Amino acid sequence: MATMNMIQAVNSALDVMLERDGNVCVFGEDVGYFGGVFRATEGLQKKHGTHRVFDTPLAEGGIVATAIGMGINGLRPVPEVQFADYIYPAFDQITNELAKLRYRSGGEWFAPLTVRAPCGGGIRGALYHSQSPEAYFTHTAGLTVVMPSNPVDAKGLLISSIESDDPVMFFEPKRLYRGPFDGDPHKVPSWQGHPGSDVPVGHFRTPLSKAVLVREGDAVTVVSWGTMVHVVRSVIDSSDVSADLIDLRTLVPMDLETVAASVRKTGRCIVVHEAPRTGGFGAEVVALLQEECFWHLEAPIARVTGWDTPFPHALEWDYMPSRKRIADALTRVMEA
Amino acid sequence: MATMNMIQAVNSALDVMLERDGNVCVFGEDVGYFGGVFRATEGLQKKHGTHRVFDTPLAEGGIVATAIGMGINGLRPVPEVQFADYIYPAFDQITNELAKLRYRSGGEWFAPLTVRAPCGGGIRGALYHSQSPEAYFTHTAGLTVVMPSNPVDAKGLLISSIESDDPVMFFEPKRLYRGPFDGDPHKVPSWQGHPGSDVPVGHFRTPLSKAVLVREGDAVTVVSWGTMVHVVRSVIDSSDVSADLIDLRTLVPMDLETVAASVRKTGRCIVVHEAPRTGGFGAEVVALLQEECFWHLEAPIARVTGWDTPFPHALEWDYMPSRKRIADALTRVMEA
Amino acid sequence: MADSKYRVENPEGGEQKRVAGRAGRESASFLHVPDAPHRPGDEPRFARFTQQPGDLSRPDPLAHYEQLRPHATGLVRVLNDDGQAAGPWDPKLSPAELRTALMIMVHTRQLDRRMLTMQRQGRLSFYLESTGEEAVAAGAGMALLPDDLLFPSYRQQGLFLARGMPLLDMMCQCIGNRSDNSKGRQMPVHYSWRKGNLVSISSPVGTQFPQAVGAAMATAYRGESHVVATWIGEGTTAQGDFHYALNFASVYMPPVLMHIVNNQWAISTHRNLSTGGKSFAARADAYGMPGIRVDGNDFLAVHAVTQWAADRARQGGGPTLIELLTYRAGAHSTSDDPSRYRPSDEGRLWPGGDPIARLAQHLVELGEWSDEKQQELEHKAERMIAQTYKQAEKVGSLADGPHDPPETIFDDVYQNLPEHLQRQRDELGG
Amino acid sequence: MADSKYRVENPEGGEQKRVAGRAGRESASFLHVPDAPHRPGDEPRFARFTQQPGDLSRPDPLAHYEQLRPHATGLVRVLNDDGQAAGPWDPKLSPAELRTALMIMVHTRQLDRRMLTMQRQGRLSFYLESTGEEAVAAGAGMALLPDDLLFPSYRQQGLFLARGMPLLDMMCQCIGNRSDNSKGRQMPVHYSWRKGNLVSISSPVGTQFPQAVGAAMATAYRGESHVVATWIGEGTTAQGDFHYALNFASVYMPPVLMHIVNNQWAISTHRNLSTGGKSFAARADAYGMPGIRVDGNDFLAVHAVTQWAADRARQGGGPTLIELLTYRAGAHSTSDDPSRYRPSDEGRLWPGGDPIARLAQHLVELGEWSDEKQQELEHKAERMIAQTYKQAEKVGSLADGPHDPPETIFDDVYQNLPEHLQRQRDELGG
Ligand SMILES: Cc1ncc(C[n+]2csc(CCOP(=O)(O)OP(=O)(O)O)c2C)c(N)n1
Ligand SMILES: Cc1ncc(C[n+]2csc(CCOP(=O)(O)OP(=O)(O)O)c2C)c(N)n1
Ligand SMILES: [Mg+2]
Ligand SMILES: [Mg+2]
Repeated sequence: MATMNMIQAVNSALDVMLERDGNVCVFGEDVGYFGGVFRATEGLQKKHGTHRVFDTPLAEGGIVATAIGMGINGLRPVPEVQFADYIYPAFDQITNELAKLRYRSGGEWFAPLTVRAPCGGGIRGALYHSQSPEAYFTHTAGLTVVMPSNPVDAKGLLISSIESDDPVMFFEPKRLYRGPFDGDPHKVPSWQGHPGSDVPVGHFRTPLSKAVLVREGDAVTVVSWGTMVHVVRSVIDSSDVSADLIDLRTLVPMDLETVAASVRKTGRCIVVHEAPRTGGFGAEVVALLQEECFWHLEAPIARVTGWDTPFPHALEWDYMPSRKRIADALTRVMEA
Repeated sequence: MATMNMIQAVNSALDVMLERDGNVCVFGEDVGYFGGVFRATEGLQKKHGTHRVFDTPLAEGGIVATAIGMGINGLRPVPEVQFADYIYPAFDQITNELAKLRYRSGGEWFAPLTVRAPCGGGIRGALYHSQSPEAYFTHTAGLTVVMPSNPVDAKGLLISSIESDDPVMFFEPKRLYRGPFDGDPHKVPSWQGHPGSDVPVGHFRTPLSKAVLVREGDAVTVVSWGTMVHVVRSVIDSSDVSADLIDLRTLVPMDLETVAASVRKTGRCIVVHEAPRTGGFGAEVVALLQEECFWHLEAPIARVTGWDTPFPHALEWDYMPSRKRIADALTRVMEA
Repeated sequence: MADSKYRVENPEGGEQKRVAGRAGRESASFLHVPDAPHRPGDEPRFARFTQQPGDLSRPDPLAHYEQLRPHATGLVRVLNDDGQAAGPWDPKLSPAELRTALMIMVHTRQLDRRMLTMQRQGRLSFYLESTGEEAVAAGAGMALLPDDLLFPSYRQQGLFLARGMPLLDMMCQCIGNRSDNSKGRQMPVHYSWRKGNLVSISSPVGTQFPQAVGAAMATAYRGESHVVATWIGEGTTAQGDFHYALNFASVYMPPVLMHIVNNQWAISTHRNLSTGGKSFAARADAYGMPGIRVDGNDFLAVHAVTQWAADRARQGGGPTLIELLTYRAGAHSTSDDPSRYRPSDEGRLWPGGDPIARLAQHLVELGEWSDEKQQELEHKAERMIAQTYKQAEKVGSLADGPHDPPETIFDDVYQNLPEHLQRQRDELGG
Repeated sequence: MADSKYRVENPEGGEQKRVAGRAGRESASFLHVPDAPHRPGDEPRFARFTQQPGDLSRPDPLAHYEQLRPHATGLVRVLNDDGQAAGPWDPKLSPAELRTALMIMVHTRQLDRRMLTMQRQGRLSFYLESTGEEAVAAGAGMALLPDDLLFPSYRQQGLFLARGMPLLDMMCQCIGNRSDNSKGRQMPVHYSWRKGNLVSISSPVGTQFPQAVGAAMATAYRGESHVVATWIGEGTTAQGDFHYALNFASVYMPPVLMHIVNNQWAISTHRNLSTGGKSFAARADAYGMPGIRVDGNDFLAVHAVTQWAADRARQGGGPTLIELLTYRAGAHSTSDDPSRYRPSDEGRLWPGGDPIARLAQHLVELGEWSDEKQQELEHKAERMIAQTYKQAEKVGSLADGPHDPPETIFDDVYQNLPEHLQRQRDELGG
């Protein structure tokens, strides 16, 4: 065991897999010599060699396309997209090629990529350094979509993703890299002392498609993922509502059973995510739950999300789901 | 009034707008001299001139990007994407640029594009000539997303879209171009005699963001759009369930009031669309309705959709929502 | 400007017309919109190729790319207008090899013919022929080695024949019946054949180009000796994927052959509207790699250039961009009607002629072939293919099946069936 | 191969090292991964520019693009190493104009300095400087006309100064306070100024390049006389948008100037890793348009080349691709630490020198300037900018505001507030 923040955990997962599997290679913009703008690949080129960990031209479309070709030809590539906001030039290669290759070839060909991308707000990044685009990928059959919320999950899920023969979109909430942001813009929390920062040094797997019950209660179920898990938790901790808090971790294929079981128990549910509301993955969670648990629901399922606007700069804290908005939703749902 | 099929209606809308507004220009792959692979722009280049209606290089990303520039510099471009399945190379320009330009510039700049794209299945087009990608755009704030289901709506909505200063994604269900497909793969229906084929010859507007009640009932509400509107209708007509059938026409911004009013009346609802289920726009409709109409709902809201797989070739009719699947859902929801 | 620019050294012949010629309300605007050299009603005017076999040297495979600048704007030819092989690019193939090539090309054309008929009869949902471009696939298919990994576009069916994919399997793919190795998932001609190192063909154009570069990076990564080859149409060079492929190849210098099949048309869009550039091969130079333009209807020239580029790649010389100058003799596909946008005799007047006739003529010149033998070859092929198609329909037809059972819709989305697809599968069943 | 290739005619100096030099377990693999010429600990070795003013002709603005081939691999210079203007490209500007240019460049640098300090003090969330590249913006900004429509990247703040955007407004944008004309929506330096025909700057790199081509198509469409100009970094030329811009421009030949600011680095990625090509300007030729490489730290050369390309565009000659050879003297942005990936003295040794010092030296040579005047100019600018910043903070600060009220989050998503945003706005309020 070691204490790691989320960047160290990601770095460690990559290091372990580079060590174990000669077909694993890691590349992207500023990923090689420099070690990544968030330092996720620091030291890996020096340790594993320039052909295993390297810099690429500034073209997400080319990065993913060449990664698919490497995957087709036997490698297990782990490309990085520097910010999730910049993944769209690769959207065709991801949606039409990566996600559909196994299907269209009747299983003859596949490309076991893990595409890493830092996502989410809270760093004053405005429209283009703050996006949470997971819903563009959860709607694409063939992709596995993962978003960890702490270091130990980040490492275990990243290793499972790299070892998976299915393509994985691996979103890392950048505001969590160095600490469990709890919704207070003025605090700069550290992972030190947080249970999620105890991370095995070597190889281990955290299963994909398994949600985790972060804290247990009986009055209401809150479903969330990424940065918001910590914000929700801080709200629950400081409220007298007894709530189940579920961190989905893998969005697709989703662990419906765990969530539905909780909602059947509590009869009330709130879904919290950073992405804009309309068509966000929260809508899918709601649609599934109202079908699975209809007869148990005592109140409409509420959504607390980013607004249906681009992500602003100066008003960032009015855009992101705040403690207040989450607390209000708790009250609303409990009173309904 | 004239009798038009959907292609003729689209052609007529473009013709009318080219005539009325010198800033309107129409372009895309095979759109100019040839008149489009679906003939939507037939005759327009000859009539309006080669600089108004022209062919482009084979690059959807370049088509939309240059269209944005034209829009910024005062034109009102109506680019065509040959198949909605091929819109992804333009995804970055649409999502990060077109949708966010007005916002990021504080309202100083905008690009009034209408991006036309034939969508949907039913023509043996398999993975890449059958997709219904509307949900990738309904999740993108700043875009208006339209999908007409008949000739008169196609013309009226296309004119309103071109005249709108907001960017519009205009999806045309290609299986409806030449007739109201009712779910029977062996029939080749014609628009002849269908009320939706009576189309004013000149300029007229059909309002955006207004849903339409296709047929009225009281036992259940079926919400749909595009090709499925006709399939649902044929199911309802041949069943003894009394149903409201609502054609959304504009998905975003959506006409929630009309839909919610109906569901409050019927207490039961089914959403039917061609696109894959997970994260489809149907999930958003369900999420909104269970919040708006929770206390009126007598049964879980059901979704009948394309499967969460790519679109297959040989098994096309097992993929698309069939009359049987819709009829079963009707029974299920009524019995619940 | 574009006009004068276009007229210079242009082996594709024809002249670009000022659009004003056919425009309605042009005058007001200064937006330059090019046009095709010939439209329906026009009489096609192609100049004959000025370049002759022997005009261009055959540099050492490891030559500095700048030595190939003349090859990017010139035209590598081996067969002269009389069907004789000449010049340094003559691959000196044996008569037996030439006859094999001829057979592959004839089989390709006969297969296309048959499948077009079947599509017209409603037995297939769609078809796309490669008529007139058979040498493009046969030349590369024979010059490359079985281990070489190929990323074709949808118009190189000849590669599958050259590698020995059974015609029956190809037909079953087109029908989408039980024996289709891609399980009825894709439209006709979107073949996949892992056994033959042929990667699944995709409809979105150009996506395979940068993928092939990545695959070649994997080859270099493991220090293996095979090369990777890929093909796209000239219209598709407008896609970002084309640029990604060239630029990544320029940085990592992997063993990849990038073929641009310039058949003059992208559906109805003439190459004049696909780019203002004169030569597609000439794009290579600024990326620091050799570009070679070759007579795509000259089997020997295609074979020779492919071999040269493959040698270069195997020896660590990196990528080569190859433009194959040819003409799309048929419709784009069964959904297309070329009479609406080009003169019907444009193909007949194409200076490159017919690749099959040219190779046959060459064999005749060598005293290794005759018109009778040619007719016999064609008839035999026709009969054999008709027979095979009957077998294919016996396995199953598009309309009546048997197809793979409905629940197979959910296979191969993921390696294993996830729970939500299991539930949808039950939903489909019940 | 790549090495030898790289050494040829390379005004950027330095040599590409074989990666093996610094690699861990290279030997097994044949994947070629280039490296930067210098890394921390190395002693930078730049060759001086071999090209001199006068080496390259100044063709007629409507010259056929092929006449510009030498200009794409050469280097247009006007100021020689002693600060004298020479050669056919000398724009022959008046001393007054030169002093204006110097002022714009000094103000740009002082603005950057001030804002960097403010960012370090936590007054700004972010900043991005253009230090060392001031001539790129000032040269084009002065050569173009006020009606010309500009699509900059985030590193041409000088264009906004040249066009007279009030410093106070620029600062308010960086702070994101009430007076920010883009309403606090964007990160610092993402300016928009419709009044000055400056299009809103976007973070996704390269998107503006094909947009500018489309804007120029609109200019031609209406037969107007203004031109359009756009800028991207050399690293961004790897994006598909770069290819779209060049290719659409090659087809429609609209009046557009496409500038590639080659400052050697894309964050930590050296241009050797952005492409294997030697010259970025050389890309133009295969698209059928002129490409010109210019000394980007030579204000006179930048001005002259921009003017030439603008004349060409205005006269119907179509697009020009311009590579500005320069060096990113500072960090990529306040989020970056260049000491991790390049030697700290690489910038000082850059053969292009400092654009401000070079223009000042030229004015001194002309007897129109002195070191005292220069110091006075800089001090005045520094004081004025410090003053202005105080005003800006009076309007509002990032931390304490006042900002636009929260409900303005929902403005400008659409032209009018739709119902669902009205509801979300109420939700935020209550
Ligand atoms: C991304 C994408 N856009 C559009 C299409 C529709 N389409 C199919 S083939 C084709 C023309 C391709 O022309 P070219 O690249 O010259 O190849 P050719 O058909 O001539 O072999 C087009 C536009 C597509 N398949 N993919
Ligand atoms: C599409 C996209 N990918 C990645 C980034 C992150 N990023 C910002 S600037 C930059 C480097 C740009 O380098 P260059 O094009 O040379 O311009 P310069 O910064 O040197 O002016 C990168 C990778 C981005 N902004 N947009
Ligand atoms: Mg073609
Ligand atoms: Mg740069």
